[in-house]
Amino acid sequence: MSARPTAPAAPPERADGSRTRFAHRLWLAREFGIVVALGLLVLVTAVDNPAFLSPQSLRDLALGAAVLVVLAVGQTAVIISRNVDLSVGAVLGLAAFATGKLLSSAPGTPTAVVVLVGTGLGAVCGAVNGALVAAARVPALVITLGTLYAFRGVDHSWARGQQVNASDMPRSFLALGTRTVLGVPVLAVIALVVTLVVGFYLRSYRSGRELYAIGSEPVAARLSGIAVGRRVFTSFVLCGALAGLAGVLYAARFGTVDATAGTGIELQVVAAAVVGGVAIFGGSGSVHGAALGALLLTTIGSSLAVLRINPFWQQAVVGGLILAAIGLDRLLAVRAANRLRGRSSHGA
Amino acid sequence: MGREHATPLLEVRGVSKSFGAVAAVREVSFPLHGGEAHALVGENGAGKSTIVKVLAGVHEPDSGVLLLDGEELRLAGPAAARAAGIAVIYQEPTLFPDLSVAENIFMGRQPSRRFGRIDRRAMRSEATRLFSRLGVRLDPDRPARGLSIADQQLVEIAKALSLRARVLVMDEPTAALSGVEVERLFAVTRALCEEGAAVLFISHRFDEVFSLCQRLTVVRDGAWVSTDPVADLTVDQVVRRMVGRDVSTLFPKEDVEPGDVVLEVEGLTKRGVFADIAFSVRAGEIVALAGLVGAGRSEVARAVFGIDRYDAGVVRVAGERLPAGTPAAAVAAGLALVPEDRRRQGLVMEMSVERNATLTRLKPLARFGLLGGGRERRAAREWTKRLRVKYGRLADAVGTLSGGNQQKVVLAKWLATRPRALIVDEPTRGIDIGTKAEVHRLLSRLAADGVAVVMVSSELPEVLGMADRVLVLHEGRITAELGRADATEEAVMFAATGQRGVTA
Amino acid sequence: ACGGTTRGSEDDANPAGDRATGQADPDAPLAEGLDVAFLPKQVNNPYFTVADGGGKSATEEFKGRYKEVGPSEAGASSQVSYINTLSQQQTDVIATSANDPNAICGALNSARQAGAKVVTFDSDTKPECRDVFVNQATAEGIAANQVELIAAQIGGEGKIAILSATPNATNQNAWIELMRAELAKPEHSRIELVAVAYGNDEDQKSFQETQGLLRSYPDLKGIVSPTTVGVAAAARYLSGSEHKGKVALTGLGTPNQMREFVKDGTVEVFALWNPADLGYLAAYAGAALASGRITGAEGEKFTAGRLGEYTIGADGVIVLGPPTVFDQGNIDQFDF
Amino acid sequence: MARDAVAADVPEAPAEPAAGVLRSALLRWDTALLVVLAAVVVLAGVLVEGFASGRNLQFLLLDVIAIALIALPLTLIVITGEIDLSVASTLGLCSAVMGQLWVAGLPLELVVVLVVGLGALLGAVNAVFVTKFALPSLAVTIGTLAAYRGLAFVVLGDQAVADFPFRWTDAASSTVADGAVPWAAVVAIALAVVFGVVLHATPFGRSLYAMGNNAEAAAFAGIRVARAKSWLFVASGAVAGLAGVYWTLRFASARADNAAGLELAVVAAVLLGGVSIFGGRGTLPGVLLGVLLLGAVRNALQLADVAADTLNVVTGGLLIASVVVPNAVVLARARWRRRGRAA
Ligand SMILES: Nc1ncnc2c1ncn2[C@@H]1O[C@H](COP(=O)(O)OP(=O)(O)OP(=O)(O)O)[C@@H](O)[C@H]1O
Ligand SMILES: Nc1ncnc2c1ncn2[C@@H]1O[C@H](COP(=O)(O)OP(=O)(O)OP(=O)(O)O)[C@@H](O)[C@H]1O
Ligand SMILES: [Mg+2]
Ligand SMILES: [Mg+2]
Repeated sequence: MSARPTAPAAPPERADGSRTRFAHRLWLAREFGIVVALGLLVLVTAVDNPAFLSPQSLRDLALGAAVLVVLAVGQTAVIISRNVDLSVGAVLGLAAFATGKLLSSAPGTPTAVVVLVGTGLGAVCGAVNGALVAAARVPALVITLGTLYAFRGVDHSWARGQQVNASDMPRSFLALGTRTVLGVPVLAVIALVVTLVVGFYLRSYRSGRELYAIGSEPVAARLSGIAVGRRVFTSFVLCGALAGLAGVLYAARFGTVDATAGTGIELQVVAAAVVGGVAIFGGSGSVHGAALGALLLTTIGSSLAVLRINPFWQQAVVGGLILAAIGLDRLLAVRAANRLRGRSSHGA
Repeated sequence: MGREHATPLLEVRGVSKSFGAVAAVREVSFPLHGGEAHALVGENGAGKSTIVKVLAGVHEPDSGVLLLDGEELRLAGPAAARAAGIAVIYQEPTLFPDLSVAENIFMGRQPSRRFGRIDRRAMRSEATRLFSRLGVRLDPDRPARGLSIADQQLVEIAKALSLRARVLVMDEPTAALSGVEVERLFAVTRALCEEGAAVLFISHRFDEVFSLCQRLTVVRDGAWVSTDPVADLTVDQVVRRMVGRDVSTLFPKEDVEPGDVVLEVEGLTKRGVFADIAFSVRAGEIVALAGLVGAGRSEVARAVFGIDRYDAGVVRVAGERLPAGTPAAAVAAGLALVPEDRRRQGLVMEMSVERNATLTRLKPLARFGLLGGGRERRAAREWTKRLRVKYGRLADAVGTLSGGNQQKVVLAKWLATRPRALIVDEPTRGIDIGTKAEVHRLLSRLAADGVAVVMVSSELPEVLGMADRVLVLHEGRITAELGRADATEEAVMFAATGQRGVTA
Repeated sequence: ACGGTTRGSEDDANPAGDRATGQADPDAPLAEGLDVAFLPKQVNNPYFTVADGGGKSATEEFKGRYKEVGPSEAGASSQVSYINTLSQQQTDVIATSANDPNAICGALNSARQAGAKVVTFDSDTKPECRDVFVNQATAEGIAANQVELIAAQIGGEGKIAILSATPNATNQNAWIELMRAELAKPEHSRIELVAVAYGNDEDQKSFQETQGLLRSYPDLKGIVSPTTVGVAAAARYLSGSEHKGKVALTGLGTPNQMREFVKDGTVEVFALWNPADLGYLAAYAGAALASGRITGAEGEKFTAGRLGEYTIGADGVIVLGPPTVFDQGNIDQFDF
Repeated sequence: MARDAVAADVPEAPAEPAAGVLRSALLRWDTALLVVLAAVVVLAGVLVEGFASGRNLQFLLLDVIAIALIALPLTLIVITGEIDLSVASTLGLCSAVMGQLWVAGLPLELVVVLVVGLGALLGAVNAVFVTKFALPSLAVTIGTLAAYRGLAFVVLGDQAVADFPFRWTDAASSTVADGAVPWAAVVAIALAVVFGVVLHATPFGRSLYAMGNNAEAAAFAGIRVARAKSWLFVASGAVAGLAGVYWTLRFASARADNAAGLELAVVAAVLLGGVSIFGGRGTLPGVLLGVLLLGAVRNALQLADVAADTLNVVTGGLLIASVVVPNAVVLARARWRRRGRAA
């Protein structure tokens, strides 16, 4: 090497004002779009009907979103590792029915035990999914589409058309679905805690970051010595456990459970995550976004009911809004990418 | 130095590895001594990367052992290799596109605070420190997506350095780098050696091998040929051992009388990437685009070919204006682009060699709109033969070929279209010396045959040896146009670093 | 009474459809060993589980072989392959509740051509596709009953809303139309029906729709939900909200689901027929058909075990009887 | 030609063993499916009363035609690495519109053409979102899944249109020469041949595999990725519209909720047929076998009075087995080989 021009100097320490950086991040944050959409939706609805902002109404909103939020959080953990769990609805149904059965046969069971049992059952289902996906190394969509049918079938054969009614369950348990803490429904608090804990885990722990790495580039993950199978398995167990928890919450909230609880909710859950900016092919997105997505979807449902949109139009509007949400998210992502390109990678 | 008889830090002893019927590595042995850089050379497909993957714990050897400090070392996986103090830079960068550069470097071993929480600040400053040591300016916070191959390679290097490993294995780390980065890398590597680390270095560039390494092992067809101190060897000797014969001239440039203008680019601009690029290439000419890594050469090539859209400018092939953003139109007009990233852009890894080789010519190969197996296979066999692609069966997935052979498949699939104008982006990246001569001869013959060739290359000798004219890019602008006579290393480098006016 | 849109007067319906063929022999003995199949809208639906249970006990009484088959989701056409299977199996009696009045017609007719007798219950098909229809109550009866119940609770004045099942549930829509007609009568002139919401017979949706109704109409006085899922969901929402006791709720619900809410005062009264009796009657009607006692013609009579004698009305319709009204006083006597 | 100068002195490449191609994994999956299907048919024919009859074959075929139709373009879409979950909703919307147009007094011939056109249009909407805005198709079609179904209700509300002429409704289930094979199945088979030839023997079909494996490399090879995908979505919509016509006539009932939830059954059949959900792998005959296998199993189990729940468990199990078994075989073989070498 004879040509030896002056090497570029080491980069200067970055001295951006932290404020501009914060604003920049905020703009980049994929969650931002959803917050805007949510705000607009609430605003429009409230202008039409101020009662939409009444405490009872807001409580209802929070309550309504709780189950979907818990499911979406679990789903996010799976999706960011480039998998998907379509069986969550069936797991929810199974756990909800198990909860009802347990309480109607042993009404004295403490609520904490019920929660543990439901969550544990979900975790077992998740472990089945995880084991199949991780050990047999097959696409999760196929496996969980299969277990969606299978778990639901098990649920149905167990229930045989029975229904567990509110009167069969102890009041102390049902209170979980209606009680509030400082005006906030307990279910919503649980959903919030789940979101924060899982979000913190995925953001700040090695094993959490490894899920992102796996989803971003599975080959590289293997080469970096990440225990891909074990991590994926764990994410499915987590997703299953949260679906089980969601089943318990479902039972508490609705009081009536039969084998059909949660039928078809899986697409909603995936939609919530996607609307919340979780990349469907893994690697990016956050549980906070997914939780917001779930909140947005349930709010859409509620506001359409409040706005007394022709019921025939409701579903069409929901679909349109999903498209709008992912479109908006895309727009923000492109904007961010352009910014990156403009700055160039060399020298920040 | 009296290391001959000391226990090597790491020793490869009698290692064999085969994939199905292909014996990729057969009974290979060599020592890696602490404080020494050891070169591993061989033709494409000789089994170098396979050895690397054995050292990395990716492949379990079928037979043979690794000895670390004289003790047998069993690697259960990449994590085990890392734990044993072996850091590996793979031939193909394997980054996580969605994660930040810093996180890519530290994945799986991020610095942590109390309760296992990741310490992002420490991670970022550590990354910055590594980059400044390598003399590159990469923002540790940006995602890895969109990094050029060179930048990706630099991140890989930073990752390996950050491990502070006792054994550093580098599989063609310099293939995508230009002189400046290479020098930086070597400086860092020498410093590591001084600290007692052992380095295994793979490259097809002999100047690098000879400037960095103290010892050299040659492999051929998966078998060990020789291990000697570099001081006892000459390039010709090494090449002969590698190839088993003498290699004709590396740059067999034929002089051709240029014909009509075939490819014409005017005022091509893409905001933030390149601006006001103008050049024209005549039939029979080879025009090189030179520049430092990240100068925007590949971006220009992509825009010309229609992969990327541009903000302003015109591209003409044989006088016809090409619509922007449609590679299909470019192909129809007789333009071909051999991209720089063969894994992502050049090949469909899961598809067979045959399917890849014919992918650009599906329409011409069809009869009455239908494809029949025979014609495709014949076409594929013809072109893979011409380029000496080494493969087992045409039906094998192209991903199982060695890097150099993959590159040849990319070339084959484009040459088969018989283009009027050919853009090659780093055409010999990762190609062994024998084949390189082959590719150069090929490019030269193509030009002689009336094809207009644009060659993007980071390898200065290649640029100087092959080009009729050299265009030098600096930060997205053409800073110099040098005729064959004026194109010297100094002149190109000065223009590439933006130091105009300094006499070459 | 089905919500079909028709094109002009042109009606070239399936010519294979025919009812009441042959001659009835009222004295023929009830055949033993009949294959009786119950095909509900959806298996695992608690309502149909109870109804089919009634059919099962009836079948046991006349020593037939009972079975229940059906789809796991209530799609309009999902019953067709089950009907085909049953006709392939030479079933004697098919008792079904139709998800769609038209979609299963062709399959039912080919089953009848293969020798099966078809009884519909709960939800009818087009009359020409079955032999008899066992109606839980006349639509007029239900509509009048529901309006009466809600009018009494809101003191004959104020805004009310209806929470229905799916937007295209045949009987729901028939009842809603008749309730509108009922409300149009002068004695109900001060009651205003402000909205019809659809809970799709899903718990969660019904729950949300109830919330929505109360948000949109803060001065709502009452909700009528003539569907078991809907009324239970609405009751649950009311019982946990500030509207409990202020907004009246009635509808069609099962005592087991509603017991809780009647006891805690959310709901005063509601109504329902006994679904087990419905299935029981359907099974007996099927047996009578298969034994040749009846053909489905108007005016024929048959005895349905413990329920006593029934007469076939116009269009082959058999009416179970008036709905039972449940309240605090009598609810504990029922278990279904 | 100067190009002939290139490496003319290379030794002959080894001849391609023809058996090697035959041994490819794809073909093996198709054969395995065929074997399993034959086994199911034989077993059911022997064990299940009523299975082996012409009438039952007719019922079976009638039941799978809609799934088979929709599966054809979906196979191509999944091979390119995309997915279309809106197919069943497209079918529903087309059915609803068909009802309205018929009520409005249009001749049925015209209605059918319009409805298929509408399906194509709905597919084009998906195509725009997926290719122009570069959104993930899974997300887009979950959106249009809801939107189209909603529009179906907007169009037809809670009504059902049922008075289609008997001639037409009868044609939907009438059979060739009064045998067991419905005319509709003949149409489906003809379409399957078209799609099969396009996928397996044309440059277009070949390029689908390339873009499914690596869209970027396909684009670099001059393949019009976006355009190809767009056409596939349009085809998917059109065929879903055609399936809507079939569905409406077969059940003599145009309803907004027709075929709700059918998308999962179609996806299940496509995956069972050996198409990789990640794209780039799969064959059309495999998918047809998958459709038939699912249909035959369900039909046989129904005839054997197996409950719907168990049926779902079996469907799910089949789906899981379809991906786990081949992989397990490969893994087991690798382990066996390793052990053999160690010994
Ligand atoms: N995973 C695999 N499956 C099958 N064959 C493989 C696989 N990996 C490598 N090979 C074969 O092993 C041989 C050695 O390949 P390897 O990648 O080690 O070559 P190399 O020396 O690194 O070549 P290059 O200089 O081109 O990078 C080649 O013939 C290649 O086709
Ligand atoms: N998709 C992208 N997003 C953001 N930045 C990009 C993207 N693609 C390229 N860049 C950046 O644009 C600059 C120009 O890259 P380009 O690949 O054209 O350089 P080059 O001159 O060809 O060098 P080399 O190929 O040797 O890396 C680089 O800094 C690269 O990191
Ligand atoms: Mg290599
Ligand atoms: Mg480049």
